[in-house]
Order: sequence, then structure tokens, then C-alpha cells
Amino acid sequence: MNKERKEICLSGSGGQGLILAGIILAEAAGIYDGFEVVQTQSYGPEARGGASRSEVIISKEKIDYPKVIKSDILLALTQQSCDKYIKNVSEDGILLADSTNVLKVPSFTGKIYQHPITDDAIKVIGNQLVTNIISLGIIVQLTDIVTRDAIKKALSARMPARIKELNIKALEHGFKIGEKLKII
Amino acid sequence: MNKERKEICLSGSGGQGLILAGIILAEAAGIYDGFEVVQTQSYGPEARGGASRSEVIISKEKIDYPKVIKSDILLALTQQSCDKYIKNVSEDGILLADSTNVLKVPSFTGKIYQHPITDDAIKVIGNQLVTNIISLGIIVQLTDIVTRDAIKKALSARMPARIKELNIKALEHGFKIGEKLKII
Amino acid sequence: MSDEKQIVKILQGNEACVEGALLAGIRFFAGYPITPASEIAEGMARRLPKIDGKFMQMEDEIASMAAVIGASLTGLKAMTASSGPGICLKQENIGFAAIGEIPCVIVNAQRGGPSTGLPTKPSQGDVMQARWGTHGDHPMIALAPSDVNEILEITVKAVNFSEKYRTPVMLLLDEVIAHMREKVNIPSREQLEIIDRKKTNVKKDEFLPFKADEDMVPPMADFGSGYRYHVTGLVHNEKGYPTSDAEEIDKFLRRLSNKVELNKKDIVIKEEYSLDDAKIAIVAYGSVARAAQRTVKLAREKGIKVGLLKLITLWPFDDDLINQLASQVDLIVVPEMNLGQMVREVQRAAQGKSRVISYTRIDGDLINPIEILEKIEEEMSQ
Amino acid sequence: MSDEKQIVKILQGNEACVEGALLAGIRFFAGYPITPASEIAEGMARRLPKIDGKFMQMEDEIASMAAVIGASLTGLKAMTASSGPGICLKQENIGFAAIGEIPCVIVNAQRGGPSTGLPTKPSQGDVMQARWGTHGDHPMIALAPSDVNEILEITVKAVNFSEKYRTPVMLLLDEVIAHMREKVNIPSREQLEIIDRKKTNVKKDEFLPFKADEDMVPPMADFGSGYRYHVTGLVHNEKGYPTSDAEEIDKFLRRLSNKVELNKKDIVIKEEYSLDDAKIAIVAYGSVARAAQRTVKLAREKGIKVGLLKLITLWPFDDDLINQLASQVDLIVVPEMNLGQMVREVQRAAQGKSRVISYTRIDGDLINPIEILEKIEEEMSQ
Amino acid sequence: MKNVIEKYIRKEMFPHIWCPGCGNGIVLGALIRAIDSLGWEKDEVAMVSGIGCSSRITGYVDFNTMNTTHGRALPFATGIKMSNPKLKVIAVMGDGDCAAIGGNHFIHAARRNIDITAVIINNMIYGMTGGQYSPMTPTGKFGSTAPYGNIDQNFDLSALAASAGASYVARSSIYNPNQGTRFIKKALSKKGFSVVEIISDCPISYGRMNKLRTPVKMMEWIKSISVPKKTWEKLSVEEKKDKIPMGEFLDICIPEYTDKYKEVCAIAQEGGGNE
Amino acid sequence: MKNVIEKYIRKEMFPHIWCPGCGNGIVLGALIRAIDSLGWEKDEVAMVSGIGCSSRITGYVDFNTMNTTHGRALPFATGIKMSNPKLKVIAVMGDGDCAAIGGNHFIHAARRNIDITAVIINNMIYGMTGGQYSPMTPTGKFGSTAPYGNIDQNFDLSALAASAGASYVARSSIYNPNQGTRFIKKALSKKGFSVVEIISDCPISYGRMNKLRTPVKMMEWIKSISVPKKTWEKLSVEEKKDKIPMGEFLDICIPEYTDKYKEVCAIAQEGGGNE
Amino acid sequence: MVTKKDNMKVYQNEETKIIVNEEWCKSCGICINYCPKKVLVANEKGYPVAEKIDDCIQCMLCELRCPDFAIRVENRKKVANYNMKDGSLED
Amino acid sequence: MVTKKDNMKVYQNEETKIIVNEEWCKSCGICINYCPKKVLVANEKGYPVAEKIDDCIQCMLCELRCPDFAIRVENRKKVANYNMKDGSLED
Ligand SMILES: Cc1ncc(C[n+]2csc(CCOP(=O)(O)OP(=O)(O)O)c2C)c(N)n1
Ligand SMILES: Cc1ncc(C[n+]2csc(CCOP(=O)(O)OP(=O)(O)O)c2C)c(N)n1
Ligand code: SF4
Ligand code: SF4
Ligand code: SF4
Ligand code: SF4
Ligand code: SF4
Ligand code: SF4
Ligand SMILES: [Mg+2]
Ligand SMILES: [Mg+2]
Repeated sequence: MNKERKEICLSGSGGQGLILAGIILAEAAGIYDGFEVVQTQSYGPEARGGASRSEVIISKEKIDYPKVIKSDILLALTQQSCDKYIKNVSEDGILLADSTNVLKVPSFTGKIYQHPITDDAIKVIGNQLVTNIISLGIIVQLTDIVTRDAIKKALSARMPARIKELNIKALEHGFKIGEKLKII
Repeated sequence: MNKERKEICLSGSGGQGLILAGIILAEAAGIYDGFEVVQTQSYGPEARGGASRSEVIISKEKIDYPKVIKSDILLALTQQSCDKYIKNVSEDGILLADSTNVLKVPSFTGKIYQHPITDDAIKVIGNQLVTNIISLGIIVQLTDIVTRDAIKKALSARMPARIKELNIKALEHGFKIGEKLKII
Repeated sequence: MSDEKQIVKILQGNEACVEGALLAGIRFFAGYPITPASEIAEGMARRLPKIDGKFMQMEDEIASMAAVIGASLTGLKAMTASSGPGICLKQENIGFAAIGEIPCVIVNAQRGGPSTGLPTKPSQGDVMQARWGTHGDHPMIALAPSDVNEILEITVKAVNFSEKYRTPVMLLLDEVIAHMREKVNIPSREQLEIIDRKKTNVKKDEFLPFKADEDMVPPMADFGSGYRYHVTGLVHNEKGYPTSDAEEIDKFLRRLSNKVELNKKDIVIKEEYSLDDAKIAIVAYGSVARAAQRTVKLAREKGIKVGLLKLITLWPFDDDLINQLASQVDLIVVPEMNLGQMVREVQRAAQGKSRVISYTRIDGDLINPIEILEKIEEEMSQ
Repeated sequence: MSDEKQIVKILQGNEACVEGALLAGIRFFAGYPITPASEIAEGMARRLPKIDGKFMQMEDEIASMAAVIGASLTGLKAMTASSGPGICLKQENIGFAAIGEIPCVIVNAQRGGPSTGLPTKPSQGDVMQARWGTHGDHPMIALAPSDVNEILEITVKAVNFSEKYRTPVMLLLDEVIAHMREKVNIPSREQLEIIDRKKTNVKKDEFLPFKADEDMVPPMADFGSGYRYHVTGLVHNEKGYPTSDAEEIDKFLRRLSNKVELNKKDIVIKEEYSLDDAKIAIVAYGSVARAAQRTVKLAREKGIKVGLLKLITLWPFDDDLINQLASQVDLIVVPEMNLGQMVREVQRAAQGKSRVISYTRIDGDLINPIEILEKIEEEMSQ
Repeated sequence: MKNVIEKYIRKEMFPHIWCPGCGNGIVLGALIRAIDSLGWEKDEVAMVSGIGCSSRITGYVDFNTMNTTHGRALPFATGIKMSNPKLKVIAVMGDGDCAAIGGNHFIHAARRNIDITAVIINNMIYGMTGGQYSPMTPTGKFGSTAPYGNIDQNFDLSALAASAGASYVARSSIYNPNQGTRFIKKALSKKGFSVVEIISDCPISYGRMNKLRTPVKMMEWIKSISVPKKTWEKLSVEEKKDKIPMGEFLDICIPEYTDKYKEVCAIAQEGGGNE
Repeated sequence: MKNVIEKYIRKEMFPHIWCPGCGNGIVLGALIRAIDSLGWEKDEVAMVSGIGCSSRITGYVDFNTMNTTHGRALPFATGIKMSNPKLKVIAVMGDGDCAAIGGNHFIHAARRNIDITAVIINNMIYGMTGGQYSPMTPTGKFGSTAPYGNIDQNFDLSALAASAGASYVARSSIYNPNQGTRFIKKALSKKGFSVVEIISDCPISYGRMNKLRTPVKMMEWIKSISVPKKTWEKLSVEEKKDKIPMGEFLDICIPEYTDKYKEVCAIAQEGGGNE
Repeated sequence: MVTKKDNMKVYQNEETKIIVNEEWCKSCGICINYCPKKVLVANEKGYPVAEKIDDCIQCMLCELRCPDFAIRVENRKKVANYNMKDGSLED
Repeated sequence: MVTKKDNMKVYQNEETKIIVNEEWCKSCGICINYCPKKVLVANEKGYPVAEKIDDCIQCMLCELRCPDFAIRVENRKKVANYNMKDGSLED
């Protein structure tokens, strides 16, 4: 990571596990890679887990303003979130769109990566719930925002035993896709 | 009444009807004699009628400060109240002490009148509860602070029919005592 | 006839409050007893049923405040009364009345605090609470009369302001004036300016319950009158529905506060005594203002040029008024029966243009005129 | 060993608050759920039983506050947490804790108000309520951290102050920092200064429960420890019994407030950024202070000499600090997520020595660094 | 032809904010059907709620509606009813709203026997705030503030309402919406304070923590704990454990508050009373 | 030889502030005698009250005492009991204190079945504030806020406590101080939430407005409305009117709250729970 | 027979008309699970499809239990109405 | 026999000692009215005087019902104690 402060926005709809993804990413960066890190989210009416956005800021220095100013990386798992948050991505930023749901990618000056992540979760890993983790894998592989080792450790530490293996599998699948996307 | 502002302090213990006496005096002065008037009192813990002091200020002009600064007239129905409030009577003021209870009159530069008012209430009128009204009668007769007509009207207006006569009798008894005391 | 109109009575402050409220059109009262405000409830309990008004003693102060708001929504002018401990409990629902823009009057007959404190002794310890007691930014009008006639008159004003601005209004009494009896001239309704809330007259399906007119106040409709709408304590849009749109939020919350702040001219009531040539000003309110009035007399007798600015409207606070005063005088003394609350506002508004000092008394007795004078003389000699 | 002492975790603000509280010795928590404070209760529910501490979910916020006070009297360090609507309800019993001199900590994770307002959005709308929410003159300490590490650290301080001064302490979070996750270095107990309340050691029949030492704070005794005494919300004498003696009242109420006001030096915590050569100062607190920190950077990059005074202790308010700052700079900007609350205190303390302006945002989003900078530039061009 | 539901809802507010499978919508349906069956005008109905997921209900119906503060629906409703007794006043509350913070208002409204119908949507949890246990969470079940299992007894709201002075008390569940509609209709028709408690689900909060994550699982569980009142009475103490009786528990005729208040006005206006 | 009362009171506070003939003193006597008969140490007793004339009681006894805020005695007491379960915790409340503003805490303390004894001095009026009617003022009687007669139903506190989950519930009166002492003793010995309601007088406020101005007249009236529980059960509805049953209404053994909390700690410390 | 109108899916035969509002339906599965005649099945998005509409007995349970007012059953012969048969569900 | 000690009035015979604390007594009249043996009469200030102390049966009712702890009955033969006979007052 060469920029002082990296801003990542993970967006989608409630129930897609984006807060958890943000936390894992933050833990990877903060605990295992030794960066400073802030993770925030926005909620719907009162706290019923209806969050649609989770933000992570990673920096070598102490982080002052804790919210995303311009995202360096946007993950969009739904069309709505893609349309809404793309405006706030920096000009040379990165968009990762889940083409299962994002059918129309908005015009954007930065880099665009597309992959049917939800489809993969269902078909390759066999569980829609790991869409978030596959996404993490792709992002890490694409951007080296944290080390693969760190994200793996963070994921392992978070996951209860019975679903750990499944999630690691999802993460590694994400790495693979990331590698492929990078080449394209 | 020649002084601009007259301050009267009616003191004793709770249950002696001093607030009522203050109100009647205030109504006599305010409604029937056309003065400006303020009546205040002090309470014990919360409002269980444990007041020990009722103050009336009568004036030809609008009354600013509503509390007694130096009493012109002090009625003391108990020893305790006499000892406590005598300090705050003006040098040429008047003390009316109920000698049934006030056995030791403190030294005082003004005029002192003494009469066993409670005894009279019991023995002459036949009801201890009219001690306050006899006292009013004495004060009015002694000081002309309000007209006798006014105090009589105010008393009549306040009292329920069944005890009106008794109270008028007490008031008039007070007038008589006042007259006697004046002569002494 | 004209004799009958002006009835003269010796009334207790709390009784005058009842009198004023009924004249202003209060027809619903819900309360819970507390010293020194109970006589207001007792008066209402006696009087309201005689005129088909509604009196309710609720299970607590929270419920009283709620019932008052509910009643106001049906179109009745509504009031509650309490003192410190009870006012604390009302705070959450006062906030609801503010955000729901529901007219109502809350009387606080102040006694010594904090907590149960000094239940039968006077205080002015709740004047900052009156402004800031409920959470979040909200409008607040608070009025503090200083004699029994004024209680009647200002109670009418309190009801009027609540109706005019669709907002809770706090009427701040203190134990001295609440329990004091004075001669009162009771006016007739015709002699008074009585303001009723603006009612909507748009078509029923075009009604936007929180769309304000130019005066920043939306016209209202009674529950049951055929205009069906939604009232919520959530931040809402003109339709009355919850919103999380930043622009709508901003617009609504600013209007809510501004309808009071920007109408200060109309809301601020004050009286001035001997200020014209004064070099020293006393700023006072409530029963203390009456001591200060006498202080002015006493000081002038001694040749000291003291004047008095008596504040009746405490909130919104009139910065300009104080700022001008500070330009004129060398010293402002603020005597209060608390540890120095409104003096902070005076200091803020004076902006260093004159010295501002606080004189405080908290032992349960009314500040007397001589104390204030002594304080002034002490300050003069410095 | 030293590795084990400093544990690094990614914690949510509310979690850091739990962590800090437990380190400071909190062993009793009573609460009632509310967004955005619920995670504090949830953390306590999980953690306290593991260390034989007591967690209670009460029937409402009033009861929670009461239970906390009762618990503290038995010797346990005690805490509650809520947000605006619940804080309103706690006010009466906060006053009781103040007058009874019972240590306890109240966390207010602020959300948008008034009333139900904007339950999931951040705000700083309760900072004046923190000072003036309960009726009557009372002491108040209120602390506002601005990052997750600081939450942990300041929570410890809040508990310490409450114990040291025997007084309720308000810890003011806002939704941003309450729900935000950051890297936290969790210290060991040994690395922290932990203050426990002074205990009495006089003979049991000589104990005067409200007789203060020189520091104005009376030593305490636990209920059940053999020192039997009376605690009341009435104004009381040194023995703890209700008094109506003017001198005792005055002495007690002044000591009560002064033990906080006159110990300002110890209680005021603040941080300064680039103030040395600043001609413009930002005064900020809570999450907004972090935006302001960046504003300072951005401004300096542009060559504008801006500095930041970050207030952590909001109450007692340090007039002198602001007054000095106002002497140094030409302009003070106070950005707040409310309609301008602490700015009033800044204006008061500045006494006209510098211009003081308010920048407000209330639409539910954190103020950003650029807005503040723009405001500064706008003011500079005037 | 307009559907009965459509006649009463604020369509622009739909789809509503409730989670998939949340019982609040089922109760709303039952309530609307009951009101419709009585032929009431929309203008004459006032509906008041507190705060909670369930309390959002007032935003969805086209009556005179109020979404107040947490726990306080009943005193707000009381102010409305006293001021305009012609209005039909309904208070809808969650279990936390009604039985935790609002418990006092509940028993006092019952004591006054004021003509208000209280509908309690009892999902046995604080839904809105994310699953803390409520006074109605069964002993032993989990909540986010009861991670080791809830040790509190829970209220029998019906017994409480009855002992406090209500006129009509009944309990049903979202499994049985016809019964719910019928009870609500009776409650609405009752002059006096009437209470209908509807056992509901919250797959998100209650379900998540109690291994009942889907609406259907929650519904099955509700079915499994429901016992008709008549059956209930015959059960042993042991058998009653973890079960909830359904049915009507009280239906009496006693003087109503706003009626009695009219008498007060009459006495006052005749110059009576205790002078 | 020291009198039993003297052993427990703060003599410097006497004579107390209560009015002549006020029942608060009689209840205080009964309470002290009950505690004495159990041989409890003064140090191990904590007594908590709210606000009202009756609540001044805590100032007069030489225990760990607390005179709190109006209506809140029970949650304060709950904090004490939870924190130090070894303390014997007693909450003394007035009828307004307990049943009006404090009603919710009352039913919740009962629901938790926490080991606190609640003693309610029911003089059927707000004494301290000068005679406003309370939720216990009998229908038809007068108060300063009920100048035309009280139209409210009043609570049956015993029924309420029982339906909310208490372990022991009894009622006596100041006419019968031995019975009061006996019930309080049983209540104190009970593990769990126990309630003793003592019907009391207030010649000043209640008496003044209801033609019972002397202590003896009030006492006679209390005697006249008291009916032993057994007799009560045999009365017709008509005969029950204006009468109050005296006796023990509930006495059961169910798990107590601080005990159950110990189990929570055990589970937590064994690493159990719902992760 | 399936017709489409806005987000309304209409299934009907001569006796019964079942209307599913797919904009409001949240795929909770309640209607499908509790249809006594198994008339309804879930499509790939979880919305109910009236596959066996001919088996429908118009018991209305799907409509009454739908938390989202997203399914309606109309009796095409009689006036559409909801079922108020008391106690029909007592169990 | 009457002795005086501070404000304590002591009335006694061989079996019974009745002590009235006149500083605490508020003349409520309860003890006097409810003494089953009419042992007590009021003096001019309303304080109880044990005129017929010989009739006293040590039922303790005066002591138990005194709201001011102002009257005490001691059994001079046995150890003074209060009466805890259960149900003795049931009526
Ligand atoms: C005074 C106050 N305390 C707490 C809250 C937070 N709060 C909002 S809803 C709720 C509980 C909701 O539970 P319930 O009443 O059962 O309704 P549900 O969401 O389950 O339908 C709480 C505690 C609040 N808004 N106000
Ligand atoms: C929050 C609050 N509300 C009201 C009061 C005023 N107040 C003091 S005592 C009391 C009622 C007393 O009645 P009760 O509890 O029956 O006790 P009693 O005086 O009859 O013994 C009231 C309303 C208060 N102190 N605090
Ligand atoms: S959280 Fe629970 S109660 Fe709230 S809407 Fe979702 S399912 Fe319903
Ligand atoms: S007012 Fe009534 S309750 Fe209070 S002390 Fe006097 S008699 Fe007792
Ligand atoms: S009406 Fe009954 S049978 Fe027909 S689809 Fe619905 S649930 Fe099935
Ligand atoms: S019950 Fe309603 S919301 Fe649920 S699947 Fe069926 S139609 Fe959709
Ligand atoms: S003990 Fe009994 S008999 Fe003797 S004086 Fe007292 S009441 Fe009378
Ligand atoms: S009962 Fe007590 S207070 Fe009353 S008269 Fe007898 S001794 Fe005196
Ligand atoms: Mg619920
Ligand atoms: Mg009472």
C-alpha cells in the first residue's frame, strides 16, 4: 500500500454481511498487518441490521477524520448501492461490481472489475451467505490493501469452528477470481 | 394608616389558623379598604399546613418587595414564635403577645400589648379555634390598619354560614379587648 | 356591566394562574400533585368540570405530559403544572410536543433543588433546565412573571404563544409568587387578546400537516375533524412521515428552532425601571425582580444611579437587549435564587462591554433589596 | 508478559467503553436498551457475570438509574448507559445522585433529537442537557472522547472522577464513535491509574456521612459495612438529616457545586493541535474534533494558520482556557453537530476578545473537514 | 373493487419496513379487518402507538395516528379519549413498550377503565433495538442481554390487566389471525378498557438467538406453545410450563371513565361537591 | 432495660414530624417489632423509602437507610439487594408512592421475585402534598383534586402483586398492629418478593375531606371497613362494596432473583451461554 | 393461467383468483408453508406461485397470514370477502 | 402513684408500670379511646393519665397503637415485653 490513507466502501443491502466483512478487513489491517484502521457503517431506522454500507479506512498514520471522503475502492453487491455510491469514488479508484445483481455499471473514470460473485457463492461454494467473503478475497488479491495472510488470519479468528472451512474456501476462491480479474 | 407601607407578621404554630387570618386581613385591606396588599407565609416540610408565620403587607402604593423587611406589627401566639420573630420588628413597632402561651415577653423598644387570647377563645367564645380571629380584632382596634367594617365584611365573606356568627362574635370580642388595651 | 367585568379578588399566585389559563381558553388539564404547584391542579379540578373542561390526575408526570399532548391534538388548549422533580420526568414528552409542534403549557412552580431539595422553599434553580432539559435541539419559550397580577396576564400570554407558535411553553413561577396572595383585577375575556391556533382550510386530501406558512408555523387540524394525519417523534417531512433525507432533516429541524428564535421580537417581554440614566443595571426576573425594584429605589435615595431590566421572557434570550444595555452601563448585577444561571446568558450577550456580576442566594429565602444594594456598593468600591 | 499486557483489538466504541469501565472497576451495570447505546448493555451482560459483577436490565431508564445508585451505596462501582430519550428519564435520579453524593457514571451515546428524532444518526445535541438536565443547582462533570482508544481511556477517567468527587459523571459519546471500530491498545489494570472512593475510618458512632474533608469531598462508607447512616434527596446537614437551617443549606449546596467547580484544574482534560502560532482556532469535541484535526492539516497546507483546541472535559467548562485563547486568536470557530450549544459557552468565556462563530450541522451526517475549512475561508473573506 | 386492506392503509408507505415474516403485518391485517367489520369511519378512529417495530404500525393506517414515545401510548391515548370521547381510540404497543417501560400506564388505564382498546403485539423481545430480552421473554430463552439465558419470570399480561381493572381481556396469536380479528372486534365494541394480546414472531431478533431463524420456524413454535384456554385449565402445573393459554379471559360490564366524568361535570354544574 | 423500640430508632430525630394520630408511627412500631423478633442485626438491614409522609420513616430508624425519589424506592432497593444479597432489604412506600408513580417498579419487582419486603402504608391519599386523591382512594370519597367525589376505581394491590409474580402478599391495618407485625415478620422471613399492605389513617388530609377529622374517627372507620379474608370470601358482591379484606393472600415458594443470578454467573464462568 | 400487471402476478381459474404483489412480497414463505392444499410453491425469488390453483379451497389463510398484504384470494363467483368463521382455527 | 422524670410521667402499681413521654405524645387520643379497660384518661393537654392503673390488664394495645412511641407499659413482675400473641386482634 503506497498511499497514506486508503478508503474502502463495501455496499449492498442489509443482510449481506457487509459489516462483518468490514470488521474482518479492519482486523486484518489493524491486528495482523499493523496498520491504523477505522471501520464505520450506516444504519437504517433504529438498529435492525439494515445497514447498507460499511466503510474501512486503512492508514500508516493515526487516522483523524474517520469517514470516507473519496473511496479508493468500492464494492457494490446491488444495483442500487452501485448507483448511489459510485459518485463518491475517487477518479482513479476501483469499482468491484457483483454482476449477479449489478446489471448496468454506471460510467466511471477509474478501474471497473465485474464478477458474478453471488452466483459463485451459490454455485461454487454452495452458500449465498459467503458472498461477502468471496468479495473480500477478490479485493485483497486485486489491491494488496492487506496481505493475504492477514485476511486469512482475521477470517479464521472471527469464524466459529463449524463454518470456518467454508469461509476459508470462499476467501481462497476470491483470491483466485481476483488473480483472473487482474490479468484481464 | 399614615405610613406608606405597613408590615404585619402573624406568628404561632401550625394549626392556629394564621394563614387564614392573614388572608382575611389582606382581603379587608385589599378588597374593602382599597389598599394594595400582599400576603405570604412560610411552610414546614412540604405542604402539610405546618406554617408558623403569615405576613401581610398593606400599602397605598404598588408593593414591590413582597416580604416583610421590618414588621410594624407582630402577633405572637406562642413563646417560640415570639422569641424568633421579635428580632425583626421595627423599633417603634407593636407586639401583641398571647399571654396564655407567651409567658416571658422579650425585651423590646416598641409597644407591647399582652392578653390571654387563647384563654378568651376557650372561655369567652367557647372555641379555641377562634384565637386567630380574636387576635385580628385586637390588632385592627389597636392600629386601625384596616377599618372595622372592612375586616368584618372580609370575615363574613370567608366563613361558611354555620360558623359565621361565632367568628363575628370573636372578632367583636377582639375589638373590645383592643379598646381596653389601648387605654392602658 | 363594566363593574362586573373587572372583578377584584385576593388570589394566590397559583390561583391566578388557573384564572389566567381558563380565560385564555385552557380546557384540559392533566397533572400530578407536587409542592408548590398542587394548588393549580386543585383549582383546575374544581373549575374545569363546571365548564365541561377536562381535569385528569394521572399516575405520574410523564403520563400527565402525554395526556396534555393527546388532548391538544383533539383541539383543546391544554396545560400541566409541576415542580422540579416532576418537570424532570416531563422532559422526554416535552421534546415530543416540540417536535410534533403540539401547543401546550407547562407550569413549573420552582422550589429548591436539586432532587427533592427544599420542597417548600423558593428557588430559581430551573431556568437553565427550562431551556435545555430535553435532549436535542428544540425550540423553547419560557416566561417568568413576578407578581400575582402578572401571573394571570403572563399565563394568558403563555397559552397564546403556545397556540401561535405550535410549541410547548414553560411558565416559570417560584414558590414565593406561587403561594403569595395579592390583589388581582380579573379581566373579562373580551379585555384580553386570546390567540387560537391557526387551523388549516385546505382540501382534506391536500393537507400537509407539517408544511409551514411564511411565519414558519404550519396550520393545524384537530384529530377527528376529518383531516387524517400522522404525528411522530421521529424527524419527519411535511407529510408527517419519518425521513432520513438529509435535506428534509435539515430544513425541518432548523425551521423548528427558528420559528421561535426568529420571532423573538414578538415573544420577548420585559420591563424597564429607571434605566434611562443608569450607570448600573440590575437584570432580574421572577420574585427577585421585586426585590430589585426596591433596591433601585433605595439606591436612588442614596444617589446611586441604578436601574432595573426585568426579564419576563427568559427564553428565547434577547442578546441584543443585553448587548445594548452593556454598552450603556458600567456594571450589570444579576441577582438570582440559584448559583448563577441566567447571569451566564447575560455575560455571553454582554460580550465584555460591561462588567457582569452574579449575586446568588440559595438558602431558601427570597433575596432582599438590601443585599442587592450592598453587593452593588461593594462592587462600586472596587 | 509485557506483550500480554498490551492487547491489541479492533473494538467498537461501545465495546471500548465496556472495556474501560471494567478496567476502572465497574462491577454493577443497570440499563435499558436504546440505540446507539445498546451494545454497552450487551457487553456488560456478557462480561459482568464472568467476574461476579452484576448486570441488570431494568424496566425502564428511571429504574436503571435508581438501581445504579443503590448499588453504588453498597460499595460497587456502578454505571448505566442510554441515549437522549432515556437520558431525559434519568434526570430526576441523576439529581438524587448529585445531592446524595453517590458516585456513578452515566453514558449518553448521543443520537439525533429532539424526541425520538433520528435514532440511528449521530448528534451532539445533548451537551447542554448534560449540564442542565436535572433541576436545581448541582455539580456536573461531562467528558467527551473522540476516538475509540480515547473512549477506553476517558471511561476510566469518568469512573475515577465519579469516585474521587462522589458525583455522577456523564460520558458523552456520539453515534459515530459509539458504533465505529478502531484499533485499541487495551492496557492492563496496572498500567492505569484507578481511583477508588475515599472510605471513612472514624469510629462508627463518630461518623458524619456528609462532613467533607478539605478537598470538599466527604469520605464514604458502604451500606452494610457497619456504618449506618441516612441518605436523602432533601437538602441535609453533615449528619445526613434534612435541614431547613439557612446556614446549613447554604453551606451544603455551595460545597456540592464547588467540589467540582473549584477542582476544575484536576478535571479539565483537553488537547491542543497547532495552536502555538494560530490566528484562527477551532474549538471542537467528540467525533467532530477529528474532522477539525484534518481541517487544521488542510488549512495549513493552504497556508492558513489554524489550530485546534479539542475539549474532552465539557463540564465544568474552563472559562480561562477559552479566554486566553480568545486573547491570542482573531477568530474562533466552533463546529458542532447541533444548532450551536457549546459555542454559547465559548462566546461567554471569550468576552468579546475574539470573534466566535458557530458552524452547525444537524442532518445526521458527521461534519466533514472541508466544510469547516470553507466556513473559515468564508469568515476570513469578511 | 377495493380490497378491505387497501381501504385503510397509507399505500404510499408500502412496502412497510418490517422484516420478512414479521408478525406485525399479520396483526395489522387482523386489526383492519376487525375495524372494517364494525363499519367505522376512518375519521372517527384515532390510533396511538409507542416506540418499537410494532409501533410503526400507526404510520401505515389512514386514521388519526400518533407514534409517540416509548411506553407512553396509553396516556397519550387517554388525553385524546378524554378530550373527545366520540373518537374510537386504539393503542397498539409492543411487549417492551407495554409491559416494560409502559407497565404503569397499562395498569392505570385498566384501573380507570377508560374506553380504549389496547392491542399488544407480543413478540417476546425488544425487536427494534436488536433483541434484548423483554419482560415477556420466556424464562430460559436467550436475548442479546441474556446471553446465558433469561432468568426473569415473565408477566401474564392478561392476568395483570384483569387484576388492574380492565373490562375485556383476550389473547391470540399470529398463527390464528381469525381468532385475533374476532377478539379485537369484541374488544373494540366493548365500552371500557379492553386488551388483546397477540403472540407474534420476530425471526430477526428473537429467532436469531433462539434457533428459530425463519418465519416458518417461529410460526411453528408459536403454534406449539399455544393452548386454548379450556384445555389449559385442565393441564397440570408441569404441563403448563412453556405453554401459553389462548382465549378470552375477562368480559365484564363496569362503568366507563369518560361516562363517569360526565357525572362529575353534572355535579359541578349543579353546585355540588365538597366545599 | 432498653425498650425494643428505642433499640432501633434514631432518638435525636424524635418527636417525629408526623401529625397527631398519623398511622405512620404505628406501622413503624409494627415494623420494628417484627425485625426485633427475628433478631436481625441493625447493620444487616437496609431500608429504602420513596417520597411522602410515610417515606420519612427511613429517617427514624437506625439501619442503613435511604429516602429516595417519589415512587422509586423499589429500584433503588433492587440495586442494593443485587449488589449485596446479604443485606436484608425493606422498601417502605406510601400508596401514592407505590401504586401511582411507582406502580411499574412494584409489578416488576414482583415479577423478578427479588428478595425484598415491600411495606405499603396505605392511607388512601397523598398525605404529604395535602390530600389529593390517590389510586387507592375509594371510589366516591373526596380529595382536594376530587372535590366532586373520586370516580376512579382503586387498585387491589394484593391482587396486583400476586398476579405480577410475588411470593408473599398480605394486608392488615393500623387498627390491628399485632397482625401487622406478624405479617411483616412472615414477609421478612420469606425468600422472594413479599408485600404487606397496611391500611392507615391520615386525619389531616383524608380525614379533613371525608368527615373523619380525628384519629379516633379514622380508626373507627378503618375498623368498620376491615373484614377478615375468610369472612370476605363468603360475602356477596353487594356486601363487599366499601369493605377491604384483611389477611394473607399468597404464600408460595418460587426461585428468587439473586439466587438465579448466581446461576448466571456460574454458567458464564464455565464458558456457557449463547455465543 | 398467469397474467401480469405492474408487479402484480395474477393466477386464476374459474372459481378463484390469486393475486401476488411481488413488489410487496418479502418471500417469507408463510403463505406457501401453511396453505392446507399446497396450492402455492416458491419461485426462484421465493415469491409464491399458485401452481395448483385448482386445489384452492379459498380458506383465505394465505391472505390472512401474509405479513405484507402481498397475496390476495378472490372468489370469482361470490363477492370477495375474508373469512370470519369464528373458531375455525382453534386448536 | 405518679413520679416525674424529665418529660416522662410514670404511673405504677405493684404489677404495672405505665410510662408516658409527654415530650413525644401528641394527644391524639388513640391510646385512651382504645384501652379496653378504660385505664387511661386525658389530662387538660390531652396527654394520657393512667387513672385506673389497677384495672390494666397489660394488653399492650395502648403501646402498640401509639403512633408516637409515647406510652409504654411494663410488667413489673415479668420481663417487659411486647405482646406477640398471634391473631389476638383478629376481628
Ligand atoms: C425512553 C426510551 N427508551 C428506550 C428506547 C429504545 N427502544 C426503542 S424500541 C424499544 C423496544 C422495542 O421493543 P417492543 O416494545 O417489544 O417492540 P418491538 O420492536 O419488539 O415491536 C426500545 C427499548 C426509546 N426509544 N426510548
Ligand atoms: C416526581 C415527584 N412527583 C411528585 C412529588 C410530590 N409528592 C411528594 S409526596 C407525594 C405523594 C405522597 O402520597 P403517598 O405516597 O401516599 O404518601 P403519604 O404522604 O400519604 O404517606 C407527592 C405527589 C414528588 N416529590 N416527586
Ligand atoms: S426486528 Fe423483529 S419485530 Fe422488528 S421488524 Fe424485524 S422481525 Fe419484526
Ligand atoms: S398529612 Fe396525613 S399522612 Fe402526613 S403526617 Fe399528617 S396525618 Fe400522617
Ligand atoms: S386460500 Fe387457502 S387453499 Fe387457497 S391458496 Fe390460500 S391458503 Fe391455499
Ligand atoms: S406470506 Fe406474503 S410476504 Fe410471505 S411469501 Fe407469501 S406473499 Fe410473500
Ligand atoms: S396495656 Fe391495655 S389495659 Fe393497660 S393501659 Fe394499655 S390498653 Fe389499657
Ligand atoms: S396514643 Fe400516644 S400520642 Fe396518642 S395520646 Fe396516647 S400516648 Fe399520646
Ligand atoms: Mg417486542
Ligand atoms: Mg398516602
